[in-house]
Amino acid sequence: MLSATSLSCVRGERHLFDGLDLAVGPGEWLHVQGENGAGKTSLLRILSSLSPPAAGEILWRGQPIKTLGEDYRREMLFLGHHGAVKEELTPLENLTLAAQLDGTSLSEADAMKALARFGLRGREDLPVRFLSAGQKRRVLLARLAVRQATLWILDEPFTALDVKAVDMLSGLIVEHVTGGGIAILTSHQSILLPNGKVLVL
Amino acid sequence: MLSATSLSCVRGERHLFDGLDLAVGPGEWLHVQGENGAGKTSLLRILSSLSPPAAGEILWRGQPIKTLGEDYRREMLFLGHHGAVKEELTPLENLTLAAQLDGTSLSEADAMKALARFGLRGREDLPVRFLSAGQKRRVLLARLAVRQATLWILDEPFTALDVKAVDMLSGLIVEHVTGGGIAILTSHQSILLPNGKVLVL
Amino acid sequence: MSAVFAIIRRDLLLAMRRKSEVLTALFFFIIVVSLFPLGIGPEPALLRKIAPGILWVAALLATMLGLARLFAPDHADGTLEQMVLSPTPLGLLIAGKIAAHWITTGLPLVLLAPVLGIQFDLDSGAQGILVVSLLLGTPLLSLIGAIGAALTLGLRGGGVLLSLLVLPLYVPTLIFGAGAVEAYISGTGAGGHLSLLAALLVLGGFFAPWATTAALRIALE
Amino acid sequence: MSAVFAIIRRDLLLAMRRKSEVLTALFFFIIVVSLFPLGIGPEPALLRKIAPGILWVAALLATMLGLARLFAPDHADGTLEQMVLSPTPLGLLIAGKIAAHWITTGLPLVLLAPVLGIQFDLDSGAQGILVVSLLLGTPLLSLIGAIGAALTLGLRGGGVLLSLLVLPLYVPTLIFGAGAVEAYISGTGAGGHLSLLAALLVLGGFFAPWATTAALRIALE
Amino acid sequence: MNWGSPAEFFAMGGYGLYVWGSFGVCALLMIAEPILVGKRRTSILRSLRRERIAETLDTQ
Amino acid sequence: MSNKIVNWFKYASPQSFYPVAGKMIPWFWVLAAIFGVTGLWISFFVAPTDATQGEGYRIIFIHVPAAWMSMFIYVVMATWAGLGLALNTRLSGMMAQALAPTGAIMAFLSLWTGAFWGKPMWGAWWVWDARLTSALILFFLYIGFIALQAAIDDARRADKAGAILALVGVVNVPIIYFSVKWWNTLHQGASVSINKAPAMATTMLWGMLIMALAFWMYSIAVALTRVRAIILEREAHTEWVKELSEVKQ
Ligand code: HEM
Ligand SMILES: Nc1ncnc2c1ncn2[C@@H]1O[C@H](COP(=O)(O)OP(=O)(O)OP(=O)(O)O)[C@@H](O)[C@H]1O
Ligand SMILES: Nc1ncnc2c1ncn2[C@@H]1O[C@H](COP(=O)(O)OP(=O)(O)OP(=O)(O)O)[C@@H](O)[C@H]1O
Ligand SMILES: [Mg+2]
Ligand SMILES: [Mg+2]
Repeated sequence: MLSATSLSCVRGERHLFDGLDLAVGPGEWLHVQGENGAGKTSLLRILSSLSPPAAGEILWRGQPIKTLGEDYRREMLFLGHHGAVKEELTPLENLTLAAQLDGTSLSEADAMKALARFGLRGREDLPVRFLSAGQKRRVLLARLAVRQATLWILDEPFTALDVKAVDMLSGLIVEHVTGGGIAILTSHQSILLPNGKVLVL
Repeated sequence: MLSATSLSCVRGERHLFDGLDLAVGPGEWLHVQGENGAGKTSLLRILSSLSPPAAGEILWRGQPIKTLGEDYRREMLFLGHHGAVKEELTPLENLTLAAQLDGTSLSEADAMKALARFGLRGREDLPVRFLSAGQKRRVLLARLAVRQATLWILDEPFTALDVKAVDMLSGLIVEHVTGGGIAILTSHQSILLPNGKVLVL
Repeated sequence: MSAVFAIIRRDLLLAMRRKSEVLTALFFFIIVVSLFPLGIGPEPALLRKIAPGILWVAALLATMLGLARLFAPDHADGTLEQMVLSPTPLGLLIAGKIAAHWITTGLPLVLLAPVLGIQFDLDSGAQGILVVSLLLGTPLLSLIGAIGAALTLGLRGGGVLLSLLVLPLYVPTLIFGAGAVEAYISGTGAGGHLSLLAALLVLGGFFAPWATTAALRIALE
Repeated sequence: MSAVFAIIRRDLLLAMRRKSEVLTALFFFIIVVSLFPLGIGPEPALLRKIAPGILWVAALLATMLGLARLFAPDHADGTLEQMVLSPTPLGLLIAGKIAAHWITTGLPLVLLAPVLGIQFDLDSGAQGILVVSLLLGTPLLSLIGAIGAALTLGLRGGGVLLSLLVLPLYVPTLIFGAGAVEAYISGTGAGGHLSLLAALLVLGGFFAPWATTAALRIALE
Repeated sequence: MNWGSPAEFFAMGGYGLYVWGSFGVCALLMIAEPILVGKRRTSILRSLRRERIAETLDTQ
Repeated sequence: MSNKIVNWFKYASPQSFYPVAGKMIPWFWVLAAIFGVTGLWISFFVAPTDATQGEGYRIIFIHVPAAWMSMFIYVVMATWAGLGLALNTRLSGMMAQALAPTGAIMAFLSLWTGAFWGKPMWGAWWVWDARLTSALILFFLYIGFIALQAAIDDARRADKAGAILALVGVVNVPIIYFSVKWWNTLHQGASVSINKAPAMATTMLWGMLIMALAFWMYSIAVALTRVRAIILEREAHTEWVKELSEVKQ
């Protein structure tokens, strides 16, 4: 259960939003919409505790995330505009090392399975810099399949993906949400998934 | 009139495509489609003379682009994944300097008009690094409005744009094509514009 | 804790993958050291006199060159964000990254220094002191450098700004490091210098990761 | 031709926007020069002897540090692609970029060198020769450096690889540059060294932009 | 009183260049700094006033 | 007790500090002028000619105050920076930022006047003496602080990053000072060093102290003026700034 009360965000002298309230419970997902520059990315970074809000508070299971710290971060997964994917490493190495950073470990077989699921079979050992734009995104999204987290915060996850990959990712999100997870995402396209809430900035 | 005969492209040991023929005439546009990693970006870079094809030839108005050199480049505009936009400069500076690099000059009033058209009014003097993902793309696209070129080669121009911006860009492309221009673009969404050809990789 | 080793392993793997990186830091060291006889002239007595200073300054510059790339690639591709959001405390991860930086840039210098010392006609005792002083000093350079790298992260012209911030802070390390070798050569004994260097290392080992972490959090806000 | 001035203007504008960039290259020069006495010791006679070598090596390193950023930002954000695709011949644009690089890094060094010469107690005649040698030498450093920057563009660990490529090519410049000042001090006259430096500059001015252009085309393919 | 004449005062016993070089630069900086700070203040005040006027025009 | 804390925080807000600073500034200028004129009068007309250095020694009357201020301001700056990090008050960062240029100028003046003193006394503009070297490094630290803040556009981030640098620097300044001192004494190379002030005549001492007070008042006055400008720049879009009489006119 993630909730926020009277959040506000200021960039330069521009107030992107003020007094924003939101609440997303288990089994629900939130679609953050808005024009270019409305403040979607800024909101997601605030919700993930990367940057502090100008005002307001964010609660996770009723407790402020500032005091929760690590306990919040362990249950949360944030994927932003940037890949967080090392161009020199192969998809396989990227995935296993990301898991180790999270303090878990991932067997090679599991990693291979996740990559195959995202259509990267045969590219497991090719350094990421040789991959196409969409394939790079897929490596990133494969983390969704292997990391156990209750709350997903995804910034434009559908960018650069082809139709097949969009379906695959939608499936993954539905699975996560119906299993009691929470997802917050931005996208300029409309997404037809059950149990969605919409927030327009 | 751009045509290519029996193009092929090899990356590593992977043949992305072989014996590809295409021809696009004035007043037409070409939608290059294909899965992630199919070779769309690679094809566009070959067509724009950035990288050489493994085999085959590309003709512009019947002459090979290799021998045309500058004459081809003057009539062609390529916008890739990267912004070609300087993060430290303001949108206004970016636009005027890009024009000067092309050997033309652009009055401040014209530049302001182009930026306003792309919804960047009020952000003309804000360094680009403060802009949102979509606003950065808009700065790039504003070049379309100011640079006179017959052939547009655009790699995923709709990425990160909101609905309004997508409409605006579509309008610009239609205008260009009906005025006798040529456009080649990639996109994972379907585009409903008149006079389109489709190439599936 | 395993996350720390994971990050060291990852950074070493990346260094190997970029192949040239480790080797070229070394070559930079060699070339800078070799430039001086070219710029100054070949008199052996003069060269022997300035050898400890030049070797140490070159080691310092070689370490410093790699600093800009300590956090920048991880920042550019978003890995740093993920590290901040990781359940493992950021300080530990940062300590791991600093350790990896030392292994890839400091350690090779320590190993190579004796060979270069021969070029300047240092005797084996002086060579030994040189190696020990570098062994104590180069980790300190990595530690202090990390603070500067974190402070300048993502800033335009960061590389040069970084050296501006870091070089003044390197002064004591340089003085005690080069001083140890010179003291040995002049017969006053290097013990004092080396123990001061060790004390500084302990101090740096405590505070630098902390300051670096704070600076990184600010850079990412 | 106007495109060349446009690119010089643009690069100077960017340098101003990044504010610190020009100043910090300068301060890097100052600090590196100041490090040597700290490593070597404060004896004025010894320092006076090695001063030309140190000043020249520091100038060389200061120029070199900025090289990695000569093409890299333009490469990363796609501007270089646009330059290759521009109707203006690439060679001209590149020459413009090299000129801008010299104005922002080489020229300030030339202007500052006399002040640092004072710290090493050089007399005014030696100062004059130092300035002239730097005035001839630093554009050469920018020209040669541009080739290296283009060759290492986009390679991992490019920064250090770059110095590996470029430093050996800098050796003649260093020898003639520092040699000119030393020759003056020792009374043999700096004329020969300086005219050799001038000859190298003419040679470099002809070939370097061409080689850089070729290297850039390869890097972008 | 140490000085017989103004000329003597300015000569500073042969150290004129050094003494006046020091005091001169010191005075120069200590005059320039407040002026620059004052400029900074007036420029921010000017832009604040301009904004105010723009705002009142907007609301009219 | 709690009353006092409330008061303290009241003045720690830019809004209430702005007018207070405005009222204090003229007084500091007046004090600076009084001490400056007195000090200069003592320096040139009261203090006798030095036995060994002739009239050249009069540089001491600005050299030493500048050197003192350069060190003192650094400590004050670091204190403000530390307060800013600990208490998260906006004013602290502004104060640190306002002090840095003045400190850098003082450091530069100590170098410049020292060089102009060294030339006649030692025959060289510069020697690698311990005190000179550490003064030079202090100057670099100031420049680093200013350059870092100039390179960051977000004011809050600039404050925090500058604070960390200032704190790291303040830990290092004594280490640097002693290491440089030791380096120099071990080498025993410098043919000259600053000789301890030759049994300074009391008038000289008084002149120096009064000049130091003048420098002090000057620094406070300039720093306060600068901090007021910084407050206006940073708080430009708050209501209270728009309501200021100097903005309204
Ligand atoms: C560039 C050259 C110089 C620099 C950077 C410099 C720096 C300093 C500094 C930092 C101090 C304050 C130290 C303290 O209070 O402990 C100082 C004090 C002083 N300096 Fe210099 N100095 C320079 C040249 C000279 C010269 C040439 C002389 C005289 C021949 C001189 C005479 C003094 C004296 C008498 C003091 C006061 C000492 C005391 O209060 O204990 N300085 N200088
Ligand atoms: N210093 C600043 N001054 C003024 N405006 C700023 C400043 N920094 C950022 N902004 C504005 O803040 C907004 C940031 O928006 P954000 O990146 O959150 O948008 P977004 O909703 O993710 O947009 P997109 O759909 O394009 O990704 C932009 O409108 C940008 O112009
Ligand atoms: N060295 C290599 N070895 C094997 N395959 C390679 C190598 N380099 C590139 N590739 C493959 O070449 C293809 C490049 O595709 P390209 O970037 O043109 O795709 P795209 O159609 O633009 O895809 P997207 O829709 O994701 O942008 C990818 O499938 C990539 O995996
Ligand atoms: Mg966004
Ligand atoms: Mg693509």
